[in-house]
Amino acid sequence: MITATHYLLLSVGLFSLGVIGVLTRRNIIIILMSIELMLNAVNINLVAFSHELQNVVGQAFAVFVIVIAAAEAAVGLGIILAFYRNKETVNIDEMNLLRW
Amino acid sequence: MSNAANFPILSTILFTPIAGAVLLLFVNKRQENLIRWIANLVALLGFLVSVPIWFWYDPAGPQYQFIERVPWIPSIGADYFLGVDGFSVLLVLLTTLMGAIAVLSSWTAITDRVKEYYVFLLLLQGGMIGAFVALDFLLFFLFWEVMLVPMYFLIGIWGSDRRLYSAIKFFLYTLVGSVVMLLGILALYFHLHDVTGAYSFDITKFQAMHAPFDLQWWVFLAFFLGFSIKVPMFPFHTWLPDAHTDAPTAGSVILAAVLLKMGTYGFIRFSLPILPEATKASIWWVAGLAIIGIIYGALVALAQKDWKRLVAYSSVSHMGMVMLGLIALNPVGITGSIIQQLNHGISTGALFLIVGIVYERRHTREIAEYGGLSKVMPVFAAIFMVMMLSSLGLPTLNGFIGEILILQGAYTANIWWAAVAASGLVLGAAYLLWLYQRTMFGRLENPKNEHLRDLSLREIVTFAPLVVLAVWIGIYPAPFINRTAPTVQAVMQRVNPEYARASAAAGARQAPKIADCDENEPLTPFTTAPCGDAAEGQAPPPPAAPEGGGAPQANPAGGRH
Amino acid sequence: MAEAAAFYILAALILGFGVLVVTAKSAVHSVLFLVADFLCVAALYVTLQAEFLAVIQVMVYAGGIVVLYLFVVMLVNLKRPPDAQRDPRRLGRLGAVLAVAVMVELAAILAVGWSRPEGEAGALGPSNVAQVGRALYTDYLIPFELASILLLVAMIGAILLARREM
Amino acid sequence: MDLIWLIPLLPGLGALVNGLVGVRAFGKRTAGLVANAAMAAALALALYAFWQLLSLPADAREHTVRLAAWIPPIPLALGNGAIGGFTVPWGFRLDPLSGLMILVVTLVGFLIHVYSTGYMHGETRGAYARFFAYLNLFAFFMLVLVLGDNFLVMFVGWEGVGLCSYLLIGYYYEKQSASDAGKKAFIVNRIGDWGFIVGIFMVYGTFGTLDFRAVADAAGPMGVEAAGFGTLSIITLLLFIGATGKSAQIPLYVWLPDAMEGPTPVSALIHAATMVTAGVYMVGRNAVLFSHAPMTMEVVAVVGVATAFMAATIGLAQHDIKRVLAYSTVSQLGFMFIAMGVGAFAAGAFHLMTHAFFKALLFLCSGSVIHAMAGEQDMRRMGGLKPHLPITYATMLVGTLAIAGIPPLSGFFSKDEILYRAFLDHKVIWGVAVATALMTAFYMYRLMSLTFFGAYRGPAWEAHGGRADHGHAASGGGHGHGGGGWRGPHESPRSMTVPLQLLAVGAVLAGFVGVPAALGGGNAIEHFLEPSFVARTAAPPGATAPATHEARGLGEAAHAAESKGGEGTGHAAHLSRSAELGLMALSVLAGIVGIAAAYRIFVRAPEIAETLARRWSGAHRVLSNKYYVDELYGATVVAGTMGAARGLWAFDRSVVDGAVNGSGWLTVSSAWVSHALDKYIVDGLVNLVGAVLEAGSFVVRRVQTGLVQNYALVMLFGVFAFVSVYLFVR
Amino acid sequence: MPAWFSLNDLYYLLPELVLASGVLVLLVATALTPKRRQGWLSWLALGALAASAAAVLAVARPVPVDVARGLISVDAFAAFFKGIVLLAAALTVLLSVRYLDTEGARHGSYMFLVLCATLGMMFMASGTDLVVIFVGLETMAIAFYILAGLLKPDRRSNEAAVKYFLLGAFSLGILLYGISILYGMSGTTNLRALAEAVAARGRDPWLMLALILVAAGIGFKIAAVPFHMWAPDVYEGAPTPITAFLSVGSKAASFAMLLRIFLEGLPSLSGDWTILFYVLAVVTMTVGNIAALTQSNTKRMLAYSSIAHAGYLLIGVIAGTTRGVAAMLIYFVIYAFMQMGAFAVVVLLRRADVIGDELKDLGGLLARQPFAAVAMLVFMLSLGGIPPTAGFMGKFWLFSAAIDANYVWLAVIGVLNSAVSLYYYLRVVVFMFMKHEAAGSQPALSPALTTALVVTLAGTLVLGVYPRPLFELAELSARALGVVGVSATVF
Repeated sequence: MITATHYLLLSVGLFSLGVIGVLTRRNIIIILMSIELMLNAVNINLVAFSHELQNVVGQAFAVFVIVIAAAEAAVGLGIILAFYRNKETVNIDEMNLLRW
Repeated sequence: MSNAANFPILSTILFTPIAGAVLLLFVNKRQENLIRWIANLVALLGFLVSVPIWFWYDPAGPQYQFIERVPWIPSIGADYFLGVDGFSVLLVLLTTLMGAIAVLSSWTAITDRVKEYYVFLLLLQGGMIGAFVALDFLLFFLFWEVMLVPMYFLIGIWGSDRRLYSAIKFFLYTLVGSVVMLLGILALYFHLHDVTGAYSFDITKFQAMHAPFDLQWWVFLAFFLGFSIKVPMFPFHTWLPDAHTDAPTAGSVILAAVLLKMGTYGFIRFSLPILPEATKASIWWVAGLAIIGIIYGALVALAQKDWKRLVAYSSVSHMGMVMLGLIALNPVGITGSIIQQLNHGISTGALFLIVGIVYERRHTREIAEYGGLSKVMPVFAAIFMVMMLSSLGLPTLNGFIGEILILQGAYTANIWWAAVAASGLVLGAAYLLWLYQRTMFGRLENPKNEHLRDLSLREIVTFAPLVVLAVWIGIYPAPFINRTAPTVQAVMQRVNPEYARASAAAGARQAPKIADCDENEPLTPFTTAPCGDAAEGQAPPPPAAPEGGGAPQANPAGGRH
Repeated sequence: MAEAAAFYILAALILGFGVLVVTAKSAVHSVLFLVADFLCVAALYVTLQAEFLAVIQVMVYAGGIVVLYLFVVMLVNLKRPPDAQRDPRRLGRLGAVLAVAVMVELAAILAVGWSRPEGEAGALGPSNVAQVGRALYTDYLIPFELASILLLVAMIGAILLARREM
Repeated sequence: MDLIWLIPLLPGLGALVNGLVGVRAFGKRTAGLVANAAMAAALALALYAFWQLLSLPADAREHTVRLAAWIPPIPLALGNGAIGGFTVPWGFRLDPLSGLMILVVTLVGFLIHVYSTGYMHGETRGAYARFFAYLNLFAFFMLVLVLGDNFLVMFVGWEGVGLCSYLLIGYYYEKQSASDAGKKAFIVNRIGDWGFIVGIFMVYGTFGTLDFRAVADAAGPMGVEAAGFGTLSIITLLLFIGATGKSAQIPLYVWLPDAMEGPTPVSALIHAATMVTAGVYMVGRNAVLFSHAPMTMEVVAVVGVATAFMAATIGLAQHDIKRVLAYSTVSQLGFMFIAMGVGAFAAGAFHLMTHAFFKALLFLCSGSVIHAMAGEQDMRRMGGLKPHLPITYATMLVGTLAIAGIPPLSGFFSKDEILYRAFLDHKVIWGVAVATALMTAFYMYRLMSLTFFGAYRGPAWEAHGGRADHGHAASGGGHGHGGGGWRGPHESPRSMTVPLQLLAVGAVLAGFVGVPAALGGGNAIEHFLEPSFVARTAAPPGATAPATHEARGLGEAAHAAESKGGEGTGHAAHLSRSAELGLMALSVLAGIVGIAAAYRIFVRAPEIAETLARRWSGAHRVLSNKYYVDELYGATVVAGTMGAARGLWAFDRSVVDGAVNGSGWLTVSSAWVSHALDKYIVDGLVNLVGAVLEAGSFVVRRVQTGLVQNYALVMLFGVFAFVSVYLFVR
Repeated sequence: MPAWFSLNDLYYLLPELVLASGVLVLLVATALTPKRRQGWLSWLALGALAASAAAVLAVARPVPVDVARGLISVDAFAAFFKGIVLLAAALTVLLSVRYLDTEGARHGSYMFLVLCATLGMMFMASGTDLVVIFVGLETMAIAFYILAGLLKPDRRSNEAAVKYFLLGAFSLGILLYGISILYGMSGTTNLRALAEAVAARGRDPWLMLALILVAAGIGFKIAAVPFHMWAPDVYEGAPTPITAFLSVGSKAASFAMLLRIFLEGLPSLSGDWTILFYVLAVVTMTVGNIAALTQSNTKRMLAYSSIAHAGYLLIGVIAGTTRGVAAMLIYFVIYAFMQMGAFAVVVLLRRADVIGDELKDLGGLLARQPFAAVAMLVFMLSLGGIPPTAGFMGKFWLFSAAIDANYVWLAVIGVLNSAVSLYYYLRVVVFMFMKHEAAGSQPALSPALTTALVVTLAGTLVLGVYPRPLFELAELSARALGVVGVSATVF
């Protein structure tokens, strides 16, 4: 029997993968993608709960999450482009003008 | 005489310097002499308007008089609530007088950014007066904190050498104490609410409240930190020498004469009457610190090579004396403490003025740079002599009265306190006389000192009131002592009720013999104060502020106007 | 059983592609693995009877977002490899360890088990697109409208940022 | 008599006028006139008041005037728990003791004022007025001291005369040694005052009043603390500490010899005739308290005799003419304390009076000598002055004989009375006192000899005819000649010699008020003073001990009736008349032997002195270095205090302040400890907190690496930490 | 259940609708206005904000009203926060006018984004449903990501945007993960329903996890340590008016959200989250203050100061009482005035030849621009909590709330921190009053900037001396929190 717990463990795994990606990769774009993984993990949770509870709210929420993921992707990539224009790189280690 | 017309005298006193500061803001900063004249006139006016409370305050009337009360923030029970008792009358007068003197003393000393200087000086004045006349805890705290800022600037902009360091040290040090004190105030405030069901910052209500011992204890510690840093007491004194040394003369004068009194004022006005049990439990260590302060301050003063720093450390010693009298918790000790606060204001203020005089001429405070000044500055030497003697407690000058009362009070509390503390008198003589010898006596060997000007007329005028006061308090302190009686009586009712009960009888027994009796100065104030009701626990001190904020008419027949 | 089998297979795929996304050397490969991952998630939605969401997932993510990524990756990868420089102060390895530690903790807590909240036994049919639509347009009308403004902001913002002139 | 408060006030006014106006505006003549007029008026008033006092019946000779409440009543608990009122009036009291004192003070004071107009004429105008202002001020405070009717008013005078002493010793303030001496006098006195003031607190705590009469009356019925060390013993001991400071007794006598830096009239007035006797006066004033504390009395007597002896030995080896007199004063004060200690209060007061005359005379004579020698004070450079200074020589001889106790001069009567009473009390004290008397005669005649006899050893004056820069700045003698050159030793002007002559008369005659019964006199002064030394309340019946004691202390006649019950001591207090005469003869003999020895050694065969000094070089060195007491105090008390002061200052800068500055903390931990101790430790504990915060600030800033992933890491760590805490703690 | 949507709902949403209309009008106007002549758009934005504020006042009701099926509550609490947000936005607009000209940026798109962010904030304040709150949060966040990076030629601005964006998205993931678990635990996103469900569950481990994750997510938005790391960098890099808006508006809205979620949604777990926030508050104020001590960049220093202030503000949450919430509300108004004012001075220092965000750029300001210097003095004292400025009254309330709720040590730590903070606030003063004049052209006041300074200065001083109306309003508003509203009935 597959319970909500199973889905949750899956989502934890996916979420953690995303976190690892955010923490370890130097390419800003890949970091962004890792964040998308995290949001997907959230969505798996929501949908799984929605299914388990037979409650539509989770799905509706997931729609909003997807919308926001899309918006973030758009804005994020725009910001990365702007950064890239100035710095000619998307390496996050080369972004240290602001510190201390 | 009395305030028959219910004139809002306290507000007038409070806002005169503040209004002066605002007025100065609108004067072109290049017209320096105009600014000086305005500042001096405002300061003088500030003193003159404060003089009536000396005459109008009736020691036989209720403790707090000239009440003004207007709702301020009703939702939390804070009012614009002013009133003075004898103690605050004296301190307000000291403030206005020293303020005027400080302003006058700055005429030639300050040539840079004159306008800002006087603005800050007058604002400082307003803040100090406010703290002394506020009967609302929040209002008090507001003024208490407000003072820090102008003082900070006075030290930081017009100071010498390490002024920035000293200014920030002064500011932060005292701030730490006062914010902790604020928490104590709040704890009491909520307790008052728990007891009475109403939120109020009315100090008179606090003074009638009986808090449980645990609360008292913590609040006492909080208050102690706040007040003892301001005093400053022994382990918290290190801001003082720096602040004094680097402050401009007027700043030092105000700091020594008035600002330090905030701490002792706080003890007498708040710690003792509001937290009697905790105070009594703390007598030992507070007295211990006070005595250490007396001797430690004197010894460290003895080691100083810097004139001003020496005077600063003498302040530590003297304020230790004030604290000792206060913590003796008997009428003589507290009276002495109050009188000594005035004395310290007068003498130490004058000593700082004295340093300022030579500093202005020579721009050094090194004692070794001076010597033999008596030769070229005889008037200066004479005034210095008088103030030095006043500071070391020579009888017929003011310092003696305070010290004798304090030590007698301390003796009554504990023989050893008096015995050990009295050695401070010896050390006091040592460092002051040595200072005097090193600066005034000897041969004039430093060629730079050969052409020092003696005091100008303006400078003599700045010293004159101080000398007069020193002699007055030394020879006939009765008017001052009588004015403190209601305060002492109220404090006693809280910390040592036997005195409150017995005072009537004692006054009657001891009063006769004395021939003279000025009509305005009843010699037995303790007999007239209300006291000794059996249920003194419930009965709050009688400040009775009628709705509408009118001053209670102490003397119904006194309406001459 | 079929449900279980589907879950385990999909879970393995999702996690596997996830690992590939995070570890791929080339950003282009990452993007492609991401697409695959998203598709697997969409499939998972289908097993959870969230068909509408599965469709959205495919359309928005796989169709829109990933294309955007691909586009940007192409745009910026032309000049030099992004991983050339490495800041020694960056604690990437510690980050990975910490992430795993957090994962273990979360998993430990979540594995304790979950029980249905009482009195919330709603009825969600096998085909619930209509219900989702109704929820979005009635209950969640306000956030829905707000989301439109959000998308407007994102759109305009992306344009503002991406174009060359100020 | 209601105007007795004017007696101190007149010189006070004089001081005010001279101090405020005189130093600027007055010529020397005016200034001198003002001061002298004030003193003369005070003298006249004092004489009048004294006459009025005498006209009262003996048991009513007490009059109190209270001007105002100085400190109005403030409730205060007493030692017994009752609540009294602490109050002090500005009160003055004339009684026999204070009557005697005001006479001495005003009379001697006036003469010295007159003398000073001559002695100080070399000063500049302002300094001249300043001198007289100080002198008047001194008279004011001294009169307040003796007239005060309570402890605090007395303390006013007490401290005030200390101040004037400070001012006058340091009159030549440009001279380092003078200002040092002034400071030393004040501080040493303050040490004594510590005891006095604590004693005052105890008096109030015990009796609930500070009024002398009330205290005495309250103490009268109390038991004598013969067995133990009770409250009264502590009080009296503390008061006596005060007395040792003011009256230059062991261990606080060190300031008095240094005080000779002051002008000679000052030495005469303050450090011989009046101020230094204040301690004696104070003990006498509190005779009732002291007589209830036999243990303190022992201490007083022992200290007195030890001081007398020690000072006399030092006096043997001094070369400075004024220092000899100073040690002589210390020694004579010791005699007075012997009197007090053995309960002979009246004898002490009597000696006080006679001493005032002859010692003032001696000092003024020495002043005259110094004047003649243009400021020279070293006796080794004098000699053979007798022909040059006939009046001075004659008057000084009178003074010397008086102090040596040669009858019928005044010193004989008073000293003999003390010796007699000491003999009754304790033979050892008596023995030492007699030895001291012998030495006194010896060193005084040595002084005479070195000064007036033998060959002239001073500078030749013809050669120095043009010398213009002599005077106080160079010599400290306080003497100048109005710019003219020094023309050799010469007699002083009339303004100086007349007071000498008058004082000499006094020194001769003053003793006759106290001719002992053994010589057929009535010992008038003792009867006159006696009411001041007893409590008015009669001792309760059965309290024999105090009665006995008072009998012992106050003279047998007055209390014969009361001492009936007391046996033993009461009877032992009487000696047969012949024995008394024998003792008298012995003391006279001591004086004569001393003079003879001095005459032999210093006049007849001066080489003996050299030989003696060589043979006893060790002792001589010790004596001429005053037993190294100054050095001892310097090494212990002064160095200790200053060491503590410097140490605490370092502590203050480093530790107390340092905890909150940090730079100090860092410096301490660095290797530069030695240098840092002085400079940085000071800025050390306050700043430590600051440093810690600042260091913290840098640490926190280092975390802010600018790397996004580290930021995310920190955030994740936050989550991790909270979850862990939840998992493992709760 | 009432009809799914009605005119009543629209009426009560008037403030938001007005602002949204303003946004659209502005968008169209931007499109129609040439780049060089866009200055008036700022005033248009100001008008929209003013109209929205008027609408807030118009729909304000003493009794809370539930709107849009309980997704939104129109209550005094929301109105209060909307007021703060609108005030902050308006001041931001005033600060921006000349700044944008100096930077050469366009007014239209900038103002559009500012208004959108404001709109999002208003929903955060009034939402009583996680979905609304979350969408509002993202609207605000995305607008800020863009605003932070709007100065494209400026590498610091770029970097700030990237950092803010990456960390914001990361924290969003954490927040959403928490919210998803909350949903799973209750089956609802409505805060009141959530409260009931959570109360029934007790201290479930999942709930605890969700609580921590949500707290972490919100902690990021309010810049609480250790989720604060973005703040100094972003504050320093972003355009100064945006930094101001970020530190006031964003923080206020996030705190509103925090109060809504925790006090309305999770009141039964207050024992747990109180401890959590206690730790956060202590660490936040301490680290914020300590780090600020040695900063040499004014904006960065103010960033740390803002972090520290988040710590103080958390005291109100921890107290959890009406007094605590009221204290927070009061403090926010005051904070808005003083913080915006301080940034106004930093903006003033931005000239064509000087960036003006270093402390040394403040040197000798008293001589160069006395009004600004005195104003800055007041703001610094107020931030440090010295009377008679408003900051004192704000701190007074916060600490009194802590004492009232028996968090004495928290209050002690708070006051000691505020004493420490004075050190760096006074450093600013030292530069202005006691140091030599800095290089560069004379800083000149523009009308908009003058208005902003006057408004903030007046607010800071008046509320310090006569805070009575504010206090009463705040208490009223605080009482509204958590009260179930009546359904909307106007038409």
